[in-house]
Amino acid sequence: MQFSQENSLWINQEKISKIKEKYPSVSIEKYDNATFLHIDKSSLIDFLTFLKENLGFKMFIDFTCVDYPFHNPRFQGVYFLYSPEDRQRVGVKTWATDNTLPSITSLWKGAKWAEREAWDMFGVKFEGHENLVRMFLWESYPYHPLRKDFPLEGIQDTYLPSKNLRPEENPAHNYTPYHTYVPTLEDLEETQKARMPNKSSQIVLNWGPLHPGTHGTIWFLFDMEGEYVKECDIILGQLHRGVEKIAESRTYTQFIPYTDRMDYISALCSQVAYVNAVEKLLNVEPPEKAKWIRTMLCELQRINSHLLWLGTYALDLGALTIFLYCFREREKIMDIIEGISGIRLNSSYIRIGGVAKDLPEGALDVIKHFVKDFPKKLQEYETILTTNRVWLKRNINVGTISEEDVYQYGLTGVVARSAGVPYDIRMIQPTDAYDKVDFDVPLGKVGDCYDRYLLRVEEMKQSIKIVAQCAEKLEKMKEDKYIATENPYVLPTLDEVFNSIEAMVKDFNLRIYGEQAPEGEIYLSGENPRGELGFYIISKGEGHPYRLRIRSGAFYNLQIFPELIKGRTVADAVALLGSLDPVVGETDR
Amino acid sequence: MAIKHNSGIILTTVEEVLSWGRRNSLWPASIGLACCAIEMMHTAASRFDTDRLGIIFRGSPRQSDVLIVAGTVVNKVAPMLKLIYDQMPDPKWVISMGGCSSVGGPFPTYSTLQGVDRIIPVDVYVPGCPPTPQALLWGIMQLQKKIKEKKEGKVWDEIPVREVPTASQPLLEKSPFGF
Amino acid sequence: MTGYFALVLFFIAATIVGVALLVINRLLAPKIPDPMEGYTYECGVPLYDKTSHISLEQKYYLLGLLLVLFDLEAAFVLPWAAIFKAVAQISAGFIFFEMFIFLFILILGYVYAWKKGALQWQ
Amino acid sequence: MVRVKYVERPDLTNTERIFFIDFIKGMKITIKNFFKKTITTAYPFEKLTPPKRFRGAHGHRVKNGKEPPSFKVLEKFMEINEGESRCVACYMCQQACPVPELFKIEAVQLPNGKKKVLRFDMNLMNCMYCGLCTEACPVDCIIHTDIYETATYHRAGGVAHLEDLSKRAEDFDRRRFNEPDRIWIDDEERSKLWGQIKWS
Amino acid sequence: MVPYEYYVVLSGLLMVLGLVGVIVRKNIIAMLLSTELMLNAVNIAFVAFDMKLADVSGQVFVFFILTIAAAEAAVGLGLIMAIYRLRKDVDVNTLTELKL
Amino acid sequence: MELNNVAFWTFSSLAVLSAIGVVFFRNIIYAVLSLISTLIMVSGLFFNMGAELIGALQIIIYAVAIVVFYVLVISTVPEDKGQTVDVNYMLVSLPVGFLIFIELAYVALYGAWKSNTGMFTPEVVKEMGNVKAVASMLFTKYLFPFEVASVILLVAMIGAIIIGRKDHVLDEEA
Amino acid sequence: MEILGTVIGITIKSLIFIVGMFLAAAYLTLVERKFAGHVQQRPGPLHVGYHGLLQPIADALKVLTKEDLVPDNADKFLFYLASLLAFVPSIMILAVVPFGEPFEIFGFTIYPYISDVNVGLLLALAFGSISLYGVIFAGWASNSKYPMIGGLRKAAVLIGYEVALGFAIAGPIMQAGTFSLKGIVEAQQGLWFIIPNILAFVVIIFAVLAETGRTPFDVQEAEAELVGGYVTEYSAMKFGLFPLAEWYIATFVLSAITVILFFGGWNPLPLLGWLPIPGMVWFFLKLFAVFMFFLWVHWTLPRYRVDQITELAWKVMLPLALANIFIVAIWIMIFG
Repeated sequence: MQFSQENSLWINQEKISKIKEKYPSVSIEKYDNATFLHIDKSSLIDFLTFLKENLGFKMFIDFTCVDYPFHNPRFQGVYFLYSPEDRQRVGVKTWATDNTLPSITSLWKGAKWAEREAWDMFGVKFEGHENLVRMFLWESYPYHPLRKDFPLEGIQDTYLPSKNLRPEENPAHNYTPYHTYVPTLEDLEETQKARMPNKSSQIVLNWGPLHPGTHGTIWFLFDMEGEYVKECDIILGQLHRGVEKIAESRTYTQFIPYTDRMDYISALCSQVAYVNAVEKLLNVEPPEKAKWIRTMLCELQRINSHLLWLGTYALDLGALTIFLYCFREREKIMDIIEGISGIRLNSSYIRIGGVAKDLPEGALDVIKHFVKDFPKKLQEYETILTTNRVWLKRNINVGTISEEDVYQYGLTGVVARSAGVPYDIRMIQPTDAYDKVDFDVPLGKVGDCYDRYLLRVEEMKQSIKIVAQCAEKLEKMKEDKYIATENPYVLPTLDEVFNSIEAMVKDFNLRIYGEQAPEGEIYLSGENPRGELGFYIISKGEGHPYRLRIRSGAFYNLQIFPELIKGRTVADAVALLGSLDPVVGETDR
Repeated sequence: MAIKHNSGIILTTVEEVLSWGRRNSLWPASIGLACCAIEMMHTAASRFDTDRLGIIFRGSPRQSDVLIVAGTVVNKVAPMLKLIYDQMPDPKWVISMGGCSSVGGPFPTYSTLQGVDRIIPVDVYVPGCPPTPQALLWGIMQLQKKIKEKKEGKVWDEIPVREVPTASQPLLEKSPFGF
Repeated sequence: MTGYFALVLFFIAATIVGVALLVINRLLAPKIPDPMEGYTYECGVPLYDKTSHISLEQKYYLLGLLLVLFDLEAAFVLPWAAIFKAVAQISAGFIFFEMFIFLFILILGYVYAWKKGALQWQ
Repeated sequence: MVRVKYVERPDLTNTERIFFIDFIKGMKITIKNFFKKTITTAYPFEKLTPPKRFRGAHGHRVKNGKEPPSFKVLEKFMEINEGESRCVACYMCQQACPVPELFKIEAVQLPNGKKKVLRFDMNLMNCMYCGLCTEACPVDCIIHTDIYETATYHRAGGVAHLEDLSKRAEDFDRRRFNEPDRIWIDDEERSKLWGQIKWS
Repeated sequence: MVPYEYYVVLSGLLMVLGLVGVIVRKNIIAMLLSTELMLNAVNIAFVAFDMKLADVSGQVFVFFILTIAAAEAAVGLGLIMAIYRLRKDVDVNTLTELKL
Repeated sequence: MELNNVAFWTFSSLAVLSAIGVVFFRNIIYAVLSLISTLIMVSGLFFNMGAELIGALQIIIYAVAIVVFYVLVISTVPEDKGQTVDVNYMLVSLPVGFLIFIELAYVALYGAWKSNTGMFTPEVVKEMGNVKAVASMLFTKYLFPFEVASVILLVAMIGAIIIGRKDHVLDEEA
Repeated sequence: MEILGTVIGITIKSLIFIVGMFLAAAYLTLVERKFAGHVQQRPGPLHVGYHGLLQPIADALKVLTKEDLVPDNADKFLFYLASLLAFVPSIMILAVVPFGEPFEIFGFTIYPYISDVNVGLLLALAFGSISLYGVIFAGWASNSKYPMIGGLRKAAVLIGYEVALGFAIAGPIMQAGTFSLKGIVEAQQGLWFIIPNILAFVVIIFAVLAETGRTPFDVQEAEAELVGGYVTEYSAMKFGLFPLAEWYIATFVLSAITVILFFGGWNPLPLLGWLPIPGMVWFFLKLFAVFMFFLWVHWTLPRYRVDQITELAWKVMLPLALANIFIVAIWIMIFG
């Protein structure tokens, strides 16, 4: 099975004509890597139902808004849908008249959080939403930060000087004692009460955000009866750093380090997904060697990420030693990544048009050593865990996800595959060298935590296979170019700058004005360890994106958590959360 | 905690012994916020092993001595962090790990706290994004040094500011009673 | 009797040591008040319920009940066990079947509890 | 070639269940590791040397005769003595930086028409260590050194000034300029974790 | 040796305290607690008489009293749980329906 | 022996004090705590009287199993909001209690026991051990009550389970 | 006067035992940390003193001089009482555990135990279960949700294993015919009791793990679920007493009881009786081996969910313990 044709992933002409027949008012907007249908707000629900039921677009991918301050109505809603049978995506755009849109939670439950986010960020209201509260910020926060008229650094109106400040000390050169509004505990209490207006059971337990078991800073509200969770809601935003807002004021290259810090466990995968999207937008073709390096590093990073998952998951379920064994292997991968890119964690190594530096001496030797060594270690972990009766008891039939859930919530990555849905971006839309390597996409049959555990372990095995193939291939292309500097959008390497005036001028231009991408829109995703990481970029021909929407896999995967935990214990919550494997940097962005 | 609470005059030797105990048994609250938390976990893991220095991570702030603020502190977390800091028993210290928590780092945005020292007093800043485990360990050692200096009754100003660090050389000898 | 007397003394000594540790701690420790230091810890967020002394229905009170009953059985079995060897040399069958009947009746109850699902965490 | 495959779900056999084979197997592995050598780097006494590419605290290369050709071109406009920072105040690093606030660069026009850099402060606490500034520098001036022990007691301690930067880079170049671009150089220390690696 | 009468008086005291508890407490659980006191008083009396009479039958009876106490606690508290679940209250004064 | 006296007075006074606590503590948890204390003191008294087996079992069964059960139920049922002690009943109970105490004392001291002394003189008990003495008595002379006890336990178990299960069903219906 | 002498003698001995146990427990923390470290290929405490030998002392000093916080909502009296309630019963078990036979040194007869009472085993069981109140009241007094749930979980776990433990110790008692721990050891001069009592041994291993809260059963302070479990609100020495009591003292004394019940106490290993090693050394060697076994389990296995633990206790361990009684009864009837 190969699906390498570029545009085959977007809705085809046949379906468009079907739509045209039924809805003549629909207008089509076509780009190389995205196709949008414009529809009126009044017939939106009807139209989406038609797409879902008649045309097979039953999987919800993403929803977001875009702010056009000089247009009336001001906000545009963009829906992304996917048809699993035909492997097609479609985007639907609609204008939010009177700043309201109809809620589509009746069609896709997965839209609940996305709509909350749109309310939070843009102030667009949704009619029919069950509890439209702030997603990331707190209830009494007066602004909607992703609007174009809101400044990136916020409104600094609170006097909040440093506690360490002494008269004789100058704290740092860009220090101001004024700060944006920091909530008080009362504000948080209000947020909490808004999420769960009335408790139905005995006690409401706050689980997280600063809790060792919540994998970051997710704030859970468990309405519990004894140990059993009857109702649950999740408050996100404890790591909301405004990455999407930052993207609007940074050039395409400058944004690369920020993609690291979104999903900090799989930094390289995020970079590759982002850079691929930008390259498609700018029409840059990276050299072959860069593609192979990217694939190899991506897979190493995937192993790295899954190892962290395995370690913390085992730690959550009490197997303390596995945690440290996994970290031992992670250290090796960190060593490799540090040696190649220079930083252990947030490597910012991928560049538009290639990679930042060539592979150093000895890198392939080390990687080969790792490839040889790692399966043995993995086998050890499997011996301790896979058939351990405690492990089986804790995992089997916990948090079972059905195929319908996958489509309803837009689950991706391992979570979707555990339910038997073969949704893997590496397979349906291969980028880089994924169409040239040989690997299996493991699928689960039941969809419980145990399946997800097995799947991740199997994925590690497949990844190590890919790494081996890449290393072998890269061995043969030692002398090749690693970045396509001949392209006008690609920054020249240092050597070129030192030696030629043209390169220096190009460097100056690109640094100062940014890569001035042609006007257009693109939605491109990559297979992150945590699911589909999609980048929806709107370019208005400037050096920075007009709007950059990040479709985060973990965000949507986490959304099913309240549904699955109902009627289960807190102990299961740990297992379930671990197996969904969210990373807060990505969910909150 | 900056050196503003000098808890009276006790016998110097006693104070010295207590200070030795405190600096050799720093239990951090395991509160990870973002990327730095991963490196913090790596510091605790086998390769760098904070347990060597008597550092074990505790889940509850009630039992911890040092708060390692690892990661971006956004405005929403700030009151929580303040609460956790208050809930820790004295004597307590704060290490601000990484640029984000020290000064806001690369996120000068509407939602990020521009430096955790606006909420709680910070003892040691560890720059880096994220700092490597070795950098964090160095930070912890700086804190140990500070506790030692404090025992000697030195006020904060007198604690020497380090020279510009250049080469990092391994220490040659181990002191038998910890450092 | 002195054996138990020693136990009591040991108990007193242990208590004194325990209390002494707590007192020493109170004497040695610094006492620096912080504004929210007594706030109940719940991952650093405001409490939803201000107190947890409210009805918390843990569903294993039925198990607590079985504990009472089975512990009592154990209380009967233990003295039996203590004389078993001595009596077994005289009349093995008698003492064996005595307990056999006793346990059998209770195993009936155990099976009943199992069947009714009382052994499960409901 | 991409294929789809379903994973096997292994289960415990009854023998394993009765004789606790699963526990015993696991415990065998832990005890095996108990007798293995530790992989720990006893940090203040032993240190891992970061690879040459490591992106630590910044440094400013000084004018020492090893400048690239582009510096020769730009040098004409600058007043730079031997042993001073190569910075030509082109502001490229600040332009390239995603967090431009962290730079504070001031240069003045001297009476002789040449420029001199008076101030080059970097607040390294704001820095992401992404390496974009070093890639933007046209004169091979600003670099990343291998210094990571930068913890301070002050917020202001994170700010590196021109002299600090030069000092660091000088020291770094003295130690590691001629080193090959290898993945790491302290094979001995790393072999604790890695074991013996066959280098090609 | 302590005269057995002392033990009997102690037993009586505990018995009376238990009785007072049953009368005055309004919380059913507290009433059951007081019942336990009364049972203990009986135990003490049994063992005290044993001591006097140089017999161990009394101690055997303590076994049976333990049995009864356990059964009482089991069923009594089971009933309390049942009542509580139905009425969300365990104050005797409000449970008047039981009187018919 | 002097020790016995000291032990008796200590244990008994503590037992009575804690018993008063059981009756009058407003907070039910403190009442339970006092009950535990009473039970342990009573167990001490048992040891003082030489009834070792009963003393140990008193702790295991009474002070642990039964009281833990109470604690579990208490944590399920919320704290009592109303007044703990009814003053009117209090006035009634004190004379009644006093009368009953007098009666008990009278009966106990002057006539309730006229039975024969048993065979287990302190010497015999010392020789074979309290445990074996009690056990042999239990498993020979009191064999039938022993087996009946098992039936009582069975009935209690079944009854409690039925009550427990039934209200569970009711709960679901509600 | 004679009594006063005895009192002083016993008190001094008790204090020696308690302080010794304290030091032992402190150093057992080091043993555990070293063991855990090496299992995970790291050295454990290394720099504080020679190979971390001063680490427990540093920890103790630190814990002893931390601020003593009591949450506003907490029930202050119970809050302090709970830590004592956890600690005192745990260490009380030590009083009934004999560590060897009396031996003579410089003309004094030294009894390496506080008291050898007729119902020693029952008392050990009783003290072991009373320490449960420490946990429950800690949970209740904190008036916080994590400790509350943790305390109730611990109660549930102990409820299950209490019964199994009660039935399991019946086997060795049947063979020895006494509750006295010393008597049980003396009855094992020949064959150790592990032989017919293998099922009881399995049950007791599980029960000890449950009672001391080690990994397959450490639900009450599962860090990922309940932060610190019932100790979440405890700080300073009040906190220090809990792990000391539960993890170290209780594990230590329960290991001792396991050794006494199944491995012949201070009797030498079979076939090694000729070695000139005193009984106490044998005892401590076995004790240490059992203790290390518990650590080993702790650092390997994942943890059960609390309902699975109770189910395991009631549905597997209880039948096993009952079966053990029958097996031992038949064994005795056949072999005498």
